[in-house]
Amino acid sequence: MDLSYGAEAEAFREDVRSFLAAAWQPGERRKADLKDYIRAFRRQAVEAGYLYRSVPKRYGGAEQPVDVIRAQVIREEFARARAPMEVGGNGVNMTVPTLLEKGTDEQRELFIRKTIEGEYVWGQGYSEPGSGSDLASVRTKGELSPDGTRWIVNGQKIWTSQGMQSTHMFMLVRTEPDAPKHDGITYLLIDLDQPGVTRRPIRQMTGEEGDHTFCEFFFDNAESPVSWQVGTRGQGWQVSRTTLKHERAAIGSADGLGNQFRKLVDLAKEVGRIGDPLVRDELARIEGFVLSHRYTSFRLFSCSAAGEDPGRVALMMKLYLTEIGHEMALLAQELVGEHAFVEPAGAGGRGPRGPRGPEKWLDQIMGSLGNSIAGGASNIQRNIIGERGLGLPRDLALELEAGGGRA
Amino acid sequence: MDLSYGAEAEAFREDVRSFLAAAWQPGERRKADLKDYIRAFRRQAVEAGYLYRSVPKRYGGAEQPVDVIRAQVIREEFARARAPMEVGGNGVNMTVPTLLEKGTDEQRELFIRKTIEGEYVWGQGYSEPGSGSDLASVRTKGELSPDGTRWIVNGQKIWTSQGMQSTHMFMLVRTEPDAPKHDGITYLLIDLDQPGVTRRPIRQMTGEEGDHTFCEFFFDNAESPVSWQVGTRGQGWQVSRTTLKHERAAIGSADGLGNQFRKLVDLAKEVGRIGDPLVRDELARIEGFVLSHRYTSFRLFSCSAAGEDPGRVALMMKLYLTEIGHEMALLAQELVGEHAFVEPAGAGGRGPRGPRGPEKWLDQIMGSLGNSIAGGASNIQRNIIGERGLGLPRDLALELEAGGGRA
Amino acid sequence: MRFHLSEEQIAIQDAVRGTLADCWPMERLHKFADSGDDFDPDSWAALMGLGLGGILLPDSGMGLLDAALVSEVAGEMAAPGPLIAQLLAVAAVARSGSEAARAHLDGLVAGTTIAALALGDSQFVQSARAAQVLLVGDRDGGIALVEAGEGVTIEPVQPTDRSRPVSRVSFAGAIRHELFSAGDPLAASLCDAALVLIAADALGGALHCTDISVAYAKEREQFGQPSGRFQALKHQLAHMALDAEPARALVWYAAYAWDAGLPDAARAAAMAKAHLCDVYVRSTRAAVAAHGGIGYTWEYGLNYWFRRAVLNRAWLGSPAEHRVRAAVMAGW
Amino acid sequence: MRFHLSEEQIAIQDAVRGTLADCWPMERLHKFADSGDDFDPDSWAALMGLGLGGILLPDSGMGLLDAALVSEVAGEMAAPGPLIAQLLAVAAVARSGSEAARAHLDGLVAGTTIAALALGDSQFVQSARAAQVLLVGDRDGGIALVEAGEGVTIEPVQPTDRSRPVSRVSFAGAIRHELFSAGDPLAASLCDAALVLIAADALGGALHCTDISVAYAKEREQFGQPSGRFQALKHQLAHMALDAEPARALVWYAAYAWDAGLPDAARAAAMAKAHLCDVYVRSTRAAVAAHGGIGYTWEYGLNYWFRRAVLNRAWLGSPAEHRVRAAVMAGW
Repeated sequence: MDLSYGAEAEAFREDVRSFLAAAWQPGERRKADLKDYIRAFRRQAVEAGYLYRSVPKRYGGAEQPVDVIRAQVIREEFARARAPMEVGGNGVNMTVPTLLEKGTDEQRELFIRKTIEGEYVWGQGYSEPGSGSDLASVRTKGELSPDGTRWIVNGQKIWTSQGMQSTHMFMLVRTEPDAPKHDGITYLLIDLDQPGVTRRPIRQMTGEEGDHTFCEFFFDNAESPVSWQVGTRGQGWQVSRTTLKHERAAIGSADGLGNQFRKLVDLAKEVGRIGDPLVRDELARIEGFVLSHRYTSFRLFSCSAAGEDPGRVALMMKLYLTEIGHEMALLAQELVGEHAFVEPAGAGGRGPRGPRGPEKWLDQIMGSLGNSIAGGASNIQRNIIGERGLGLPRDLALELEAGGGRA
Repeated sequence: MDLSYGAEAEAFREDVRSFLAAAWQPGERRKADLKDYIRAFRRQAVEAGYLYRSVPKRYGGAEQPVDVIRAQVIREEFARARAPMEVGGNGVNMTVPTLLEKGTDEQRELFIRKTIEGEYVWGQGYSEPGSGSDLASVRTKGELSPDGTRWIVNGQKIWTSQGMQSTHMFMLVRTEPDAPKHDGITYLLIDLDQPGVTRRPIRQMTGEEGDHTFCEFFFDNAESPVSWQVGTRGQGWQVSRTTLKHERAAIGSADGLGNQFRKLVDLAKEVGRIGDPLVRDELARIEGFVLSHRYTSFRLFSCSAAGEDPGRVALMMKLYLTEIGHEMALLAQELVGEHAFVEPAGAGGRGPRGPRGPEKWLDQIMGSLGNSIAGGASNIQRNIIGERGLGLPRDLALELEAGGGRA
Repeated sequence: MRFHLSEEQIAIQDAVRGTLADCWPMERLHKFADSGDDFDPDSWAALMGLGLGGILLPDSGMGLLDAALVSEVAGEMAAPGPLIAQLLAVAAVARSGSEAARAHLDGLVAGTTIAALALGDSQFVQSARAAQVLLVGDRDGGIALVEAGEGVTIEPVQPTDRSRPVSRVSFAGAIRHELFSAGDPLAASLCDAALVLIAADALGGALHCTDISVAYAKEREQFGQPSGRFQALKHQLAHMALDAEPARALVWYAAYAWDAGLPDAARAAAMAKAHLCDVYVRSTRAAVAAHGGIGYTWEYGLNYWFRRAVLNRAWLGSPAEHRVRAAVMAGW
Repeated sequence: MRFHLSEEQIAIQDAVRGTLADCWPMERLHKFADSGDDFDPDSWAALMGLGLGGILLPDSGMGLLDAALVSEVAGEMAAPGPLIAQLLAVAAVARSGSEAARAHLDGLVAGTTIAALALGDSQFVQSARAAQVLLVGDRDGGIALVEAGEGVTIEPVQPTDRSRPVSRVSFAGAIRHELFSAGDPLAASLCDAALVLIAADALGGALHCTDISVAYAKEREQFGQPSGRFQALKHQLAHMALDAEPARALVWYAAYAWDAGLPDAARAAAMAKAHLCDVYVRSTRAAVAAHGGIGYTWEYGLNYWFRRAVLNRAWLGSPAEHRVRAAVMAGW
């Protein structure tokens, strides 16, 4: 085993550093000025082959061969220089790969460049009230206009992140109400800036309800051209499976968990409990999981770099992360004690956050529960591990209901 | 609330004490002499109304009205005097109530007195290899002899406690192989002392394999008179439900758990760990469950004495006990440390137990797992709590398979 | 021998439950939570109208068990405060020899004089702005009744528990009536009673979380079935019930032991506080998970119970602190 | 960058697995467990025939990671000892300056001279009766090689772990060759290596328990379905896998850090030992529960892994002890 990246990668690292030293000099720029500078910088970085590496050049990408080591070096060096990476979000992580795989040339031309340049921001339109993990229980209706050129959409979507910023949405709509559940769904792109669309931020249990929270969307005879439908009519469920896979790969950066653990240790020091044998034992116990997660992410990375299949462990990372988050939340709650009587300043996105004491952990204490819900509930993750990872037979109710249609 | 038993019960307690002071004087008696003395004592105790209170006098019982307070006083006073209670075992706890409820007069005459006097010892013949919690998956066959007077039994039963001592067995046999699963079973009594019956003790993971362990039984054209069949042919599943209910009521004496917890505290002292903050915290944490269990048993007892329904909590005691046992096992394992490298003397019932140190906890550490298995596996208990206790709908697979036949 | 509830006790719980259902529906709770108030006069008047204020009067014919049963329903319904403070203030004042304090007794029993609780080392006090008197624990272990007003500094904060909002309070130079001096067993006993009442609130909250999760699992369909039919969720719900329901008797026993003056009353109170507050935290977390997305919304309201669990757990000492006390009291 | 197994490493594991499958089937293990022996010459010869003895020679081209991979398979197959002792004895003797000890090196590498391990404070030694030399940790932190024979007292006991039976051993007045004096970093490093090898054994055992439980759940029918179709058992099995599989990388890292001489090698060894031994105990318990009755029988053999988990957990320090060390090493 060898955790160094090798000479070739280190030479590449030097290239990236040189590039950044020359190209990323934001100085004292602010606001619009800075925005323009960043836009120009990203264009240079794409030309240099550092951003949007998997996107063809004709759509504004760098069109580079897959190389996870190089990608990692780029991430590290950009982070060190505090230089902006890709715009991120659902558009780059989900819409672009889906269009590259399943879209028409027209759709690619229309959307990819504007998405990776940050002009189009995409919301996800899968969840509906009550659908929970059963994403195929789509009730939002799509009906063809009498002239057959537009989809008319009616219904409601929920839990759309970046919903207040989104310009567009990729969504599942039920277009063949009489077909078997998984066969009557169509995958549609839609412009959110139209009279038939209403959005409302969802206030969460943390109190959060600001610009960066989830939204729900109401569709009342909203319209989208038929040419914006991705894949075959009625086969939207299969199209959406591509993107969900991408989402799973995007979640679970090991560094985030490690940073949070270090903050938990700092919290124990801050509240004077780091000498408490119970706290020390619990910290070290949790760290066993944190490190297992970290080194497993190395393992996945290494397999990915070598083009090898890491096996069942890849299916476990999401749930593992969620469960560690729960453990950390419980210890944090013990440590904050009465500090938790006061809600952290800026919760709910109302007003500036300002300096915050131990009570800021309340966000994590509640937020750890959000992880069990977002991106596939924990019980679904357990099914995935049991069925795809261990090869156990499918739940009878799911098997009967799906009729074999669900991947 | 009032945990005293009241004046009437205390007066009754005096009666019991007087009786015991006079009737229970075993002195230096040993072996056969002591055995005779005990037999005579039990007869006196039955006459006084203290033992076999629910069994009619004509079958050798005391035939007393139900009174859980009196029964509790009797238990307490007999325990204090170290006087023998009922012979116990499956015969008294399961066969006798079943025969009283579902047996023929002939069967009652034949079996009850000899059972409560300890002459007949009953093994339970429900589990079969691989049947697990699915007790209705009976494969042991019962076929009528050509002249229609005897059942011919072929198959295998397992996990029969007191199997080496058992003289008789109550068992489920499949008599109508073509009927729906739950409708083709007959409940049968059988004499185990016949050529067609072979018994073998099961060696358990603790190493135990002595006179008091479980057995498996092999039936090779074993026979039983048709008149020993209890209830209607093919309705044995319903007959067996009566007895399982009795079994559940018999498990879960709160005192046993409390005693074991006190021993765990003693163990912490013995190994010099009682001052360890982790151990103190864990002991007190576990005690929260131990006391909850104890006081809930008071609650159940109190409801029972008042003839009131305690509700869903009654369904939880078995699983609660099992889970507390697991917690205690894990702490015990921490406490015994390297003492656990040596198997406790007398494990496996080979030779005398002799004085045993902390390593004796190995029996509990493994034994706590036996609790999850015996008397209905924990997942079945969770189903019972969820379905009968909380009113949640039945598992689809169980519903489809049972076809409504299972209670 | 009697260790389950009497019809009268069940009737009291039903009365409190019915009253709160009327005057404290979710819309009202939502409005209160965003109002910035720390006291709700309407629900208070309704509860006090039931005569709850006098439960812990020495001659009430009731006792801590009855108070705990009321506190349980308050926890179940996420009722606003300062119910526990009021019950304890009556108990304290009625048992003290302070004439100045006893002048407040009638008002306290009627609920027209509102009491807040400042036992322990905490600087946070529920309903502090509404209170006319504060039951204060001295650093040395005595207990005093402090008059609100001059010398009492109250700094409002954004409270985590929106149903029982706290303020930051200090008492330098306020008017105070000593009720029990340091070392008076009644002082320690009152603190024990507080622990039992908090444990009871936690019990009610945990059972509520279980019940609404079960109800939701029966109603909500997933994959063509009520979600509660799936064994995984069913077993998670079974474990919620398993965690909370047997612990009910632990609260009963602690209250009974206090009422009967049993030697293990103080230890039982510590065990109940530690155990139930842990149960409550687990139950609220499990309830959010069992609900999925809707449980994470503010609108659904589950977060109020979650926030109460946060407060109950840390209020008057964490579970770990009470386990340390329990270990010492056991002579370990 | 390489943080997954090479084909060569997978081949080594397969070779060890195949060898043990041949020479150490369940019948053999059953027989050994009841024999009272503490050493099995046949399987030893087969394993040593693979050349495993020399893995930790400084010039082997292999390292602790490879040794850990072997130990993992030994744990998976419940192989008899004293494999870990032998690997470490070779590492220790080869790195020491003691000529007298080095005279044993060839025999140790070949497996003809059998080594037992007596590091730490333990009085219990595996395969003590078979061993010709013992790698002994001195109370002051040094390490010596002790010759079996005069001065070494061995008292057989009924061992809990039937696949690696221990005896009670003392060394008053035995012939000893000092390998590393107190304070020599190599002495501490060897103890770290022992922790990693135990962690690897625990990993293999935990994965084995998971795998046989999964296999059983596919094969066994309950209520007309393979029992693994039921969500409750399925999720329990998923959690067994979740507990063991990600922890594999923790063992790899600890071994890699030792081989690479990274500054966090000692801490990584402590974390791996603590974490994996906890995982193993949980896995064996979960495996028995997942099997039901058959898992509780001696005949099925699951108890051998359960007993190994008992030994591994307490061997060379409990998880809590190593967590204390890890906390200190982190500077908390």
